[in-house]
Amino acid sequence: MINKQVPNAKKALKGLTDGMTLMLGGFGLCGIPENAIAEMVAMDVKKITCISNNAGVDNFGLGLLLQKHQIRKMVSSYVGENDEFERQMLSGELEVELIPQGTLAERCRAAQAGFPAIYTPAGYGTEVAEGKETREFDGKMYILETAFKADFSFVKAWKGDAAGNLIFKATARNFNPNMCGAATITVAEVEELVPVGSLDPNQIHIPGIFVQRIFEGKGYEKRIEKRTVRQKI
Amino acid sequence: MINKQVPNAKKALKGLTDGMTLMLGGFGLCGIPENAIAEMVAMDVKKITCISNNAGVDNFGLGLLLQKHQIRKMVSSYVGENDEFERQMLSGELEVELIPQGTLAERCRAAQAGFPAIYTPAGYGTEVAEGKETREFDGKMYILETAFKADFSFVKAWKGDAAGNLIFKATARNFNPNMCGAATITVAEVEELVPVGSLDPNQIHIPGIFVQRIFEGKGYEKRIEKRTVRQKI
Amino acid sequence: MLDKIGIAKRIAKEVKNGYYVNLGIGIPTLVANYVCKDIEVEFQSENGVLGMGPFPFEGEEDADLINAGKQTITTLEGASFFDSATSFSMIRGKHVQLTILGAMEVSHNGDIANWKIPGYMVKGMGGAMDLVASAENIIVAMMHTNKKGESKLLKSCSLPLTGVGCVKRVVTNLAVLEVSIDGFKLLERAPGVTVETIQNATEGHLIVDGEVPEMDI
Amino acid sequence: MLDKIGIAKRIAKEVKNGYYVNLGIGIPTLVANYVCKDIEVEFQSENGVLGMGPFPFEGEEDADLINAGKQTITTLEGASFFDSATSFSMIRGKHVQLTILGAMEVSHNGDIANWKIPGYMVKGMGGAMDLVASAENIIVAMMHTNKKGESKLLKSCSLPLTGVGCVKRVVTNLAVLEVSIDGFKLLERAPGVTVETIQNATEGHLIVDGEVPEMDI
Repeated sequence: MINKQVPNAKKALKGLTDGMTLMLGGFGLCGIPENAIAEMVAMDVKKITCISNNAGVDNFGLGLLLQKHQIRKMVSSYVGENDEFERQMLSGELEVELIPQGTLAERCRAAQAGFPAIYTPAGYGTEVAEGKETREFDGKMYILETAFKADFSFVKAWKGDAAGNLIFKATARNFNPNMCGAATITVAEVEELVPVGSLDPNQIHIPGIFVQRIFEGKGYEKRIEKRTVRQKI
Repeated sequence: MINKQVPNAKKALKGLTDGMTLMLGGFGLCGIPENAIAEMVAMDVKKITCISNNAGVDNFGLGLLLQKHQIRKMVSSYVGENDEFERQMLSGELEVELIPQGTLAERCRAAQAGFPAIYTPAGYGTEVAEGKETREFDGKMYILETAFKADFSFVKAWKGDAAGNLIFKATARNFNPNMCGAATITVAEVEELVPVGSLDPNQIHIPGIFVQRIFEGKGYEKRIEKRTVRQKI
Repeated sequence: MLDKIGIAKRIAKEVKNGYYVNLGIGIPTLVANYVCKDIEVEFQSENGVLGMGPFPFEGEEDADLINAGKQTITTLEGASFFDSATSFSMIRGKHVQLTILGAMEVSHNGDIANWKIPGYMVKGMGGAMDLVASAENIIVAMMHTNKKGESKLLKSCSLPLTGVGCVKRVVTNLAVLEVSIDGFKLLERAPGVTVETIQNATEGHLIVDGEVPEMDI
Repeated sequence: MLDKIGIAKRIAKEVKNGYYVNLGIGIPTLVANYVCKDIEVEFQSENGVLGMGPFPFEGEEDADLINAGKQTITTLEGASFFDSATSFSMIRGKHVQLTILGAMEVSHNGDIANWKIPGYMVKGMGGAMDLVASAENIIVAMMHTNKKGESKLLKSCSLPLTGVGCVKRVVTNLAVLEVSIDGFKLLERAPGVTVETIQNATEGHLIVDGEVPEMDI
């Protein structure tokens, strides 16, 4: 077994410097690497490019990095729910590249799996395709999209072990597995670090080979963005 | 819940006719759809093309179909351990297309995921690349390989439910998940069909959406191809 | 004339037995409430869940269990969770049979615009471009005209496109229309709405072929 | 001169702490037995397992648990199972740091041939083409000459290729050689083997730079 465990977020983010490109898991505020984000705020790392489906809300998630003007560019599929984001984007302070959600997921997976590029139909005939190569296969048009290149990938899992094996919970899984092994260094934070050997090898979502560093996170807030309920009848 | 359950192999193979292209899961004799193969022998379907990593052994697995001259063409990465196969191949009776194992897996996954083609480095500069488009990305050469097109996909899982959800066991997983949803009709046979709701939604390997028909198989032989043991000291 | 719930009810009738369905935000979300209880249907949400159920009871919300609209949800028996790449494999691979989504504009050749208004804050396309580029069967749910009273069913979309030639059917507060090579084919009128009213509210080419029945909701 | 176990023992020294390693069939399989016990290493088998352990005890074989050579195996703590596409994601994505495999021929520019002999039954390349096209670090384990006594380290491979310009290092019964732009660089001699013997057994360009030490196994 190859041990990937580090004691805390500070050690896990070692080597992270200004200007780097990062992947961050999560959908909305669900399954985001809260500890890594908090540590980035503490480090005050600047001019980072974030590949992340969303950009958090004003005072949580990636919004915390936006507040401190740490983000130079966002690559996302949807960036609503964030006033400060809007302000920085309209002022030109923040660069934003919007791409289809499935394209985002698959450009991560391509990086993980060693594919240089993929052909996807998403965005054909729209401004997303502008300047990109297009091609017909069996009468349907596709866009060539390249694999992402990132320095760090920050993911959040439910359970993990020192070997780097990960299990995600419910829809907090989302982009997290696709970003594992898709950057030079993948840092996984888990709610619970369990002893090696206690996870069923048959039920591991991400084998440890895709993870370089793992630590047990602290104080997860797991904020709910849109609390919707039904009434008991 | 959409019910995919059928009572037996016979019903599961309904619509299978001569000349079709089939995907079959398994690595060697591990994780092969034994019941579907037995039913194909009983049906005596002819001139089929099999996309399968291996071709079984003389008297088990796909070897049973070879004995009855039911296979017209094999698309595989490795076809050793089978004398009848060799005889039919050398006599020209059986057409064989050998492709790299990772290419085989990904051409299945491409079909499952709606990608028309992929770029892989495997086989570049070899006879596998002959007649195929090649392309450079970041100084490395890749071959364009197209998604498979198949009529039926036959997979074997450990547990499954009527919704088509599947869980595989150990290395009997192999190509089976990649072939689910990669053909027009995916037929899953399982060792144990469990009640809907008894599988943890977090631990399902293949969601039922990729499966059209499911049944509980009978009398699994699970033959071991190379029994290797160590001595107790 | 239908209200939003009426549109949702009419679209619910398009949901057939055995369908996996992806519902967009807004009117499409309401459709789930009106699908016939006698048929087998599963709802997929592109953030990674199949077999979505209703909203949770108060106190039973789980921050780790949301839909693509970021709302807390529940799951039904037979549900499964998966990653984003697998989710879009379901969509791109045409395993999801029906996609229902809203639109700002639809053109009579099936183009759709629903993600960007120049001059306004652009929030992004989310999964909409993948959905419209992939689905075999796309139904648009929207009001027939915008707040200024202008037609949203056009000869050609004026807004940046989400997808080209992909919409199959449009259900509005006034009508059910099919996208054909010749234009919008009027299939049904909303209760009490005349063909003339629909014609006046439709800028794109409208095909009226014989008697047009009133919707049965 | 080394026997097969000697070759395996020498290659085992190339396995470093923290490596994920894929072992081919034959001599490479033996390498696992000789890796230093003080370092952390995991073995990957391309049929879908990471963290392979030794063969099972008699009576404990599981038909559902095999390696890529189809042999029954066991797993160690921290192991995981996965599908074939994920397995080759590990290989193609360069997550497996070291690949050790056998060869019929290697050329001094790093080409390798190990899957096909014209005129003989061709069994297939299995995962070898993916492995050699992807791995950053490929070590070939083989005898220096074939059964006829002809060199297997050539100027140019005569057999159909498995991969081009990919082999980094070759360990034979006679020597350890590095593939460089100028040819096979002789790094070490097997115990008791002279440079002259190696030179005579090597058809490809051999670079001998100063004193060549004897292997320390």
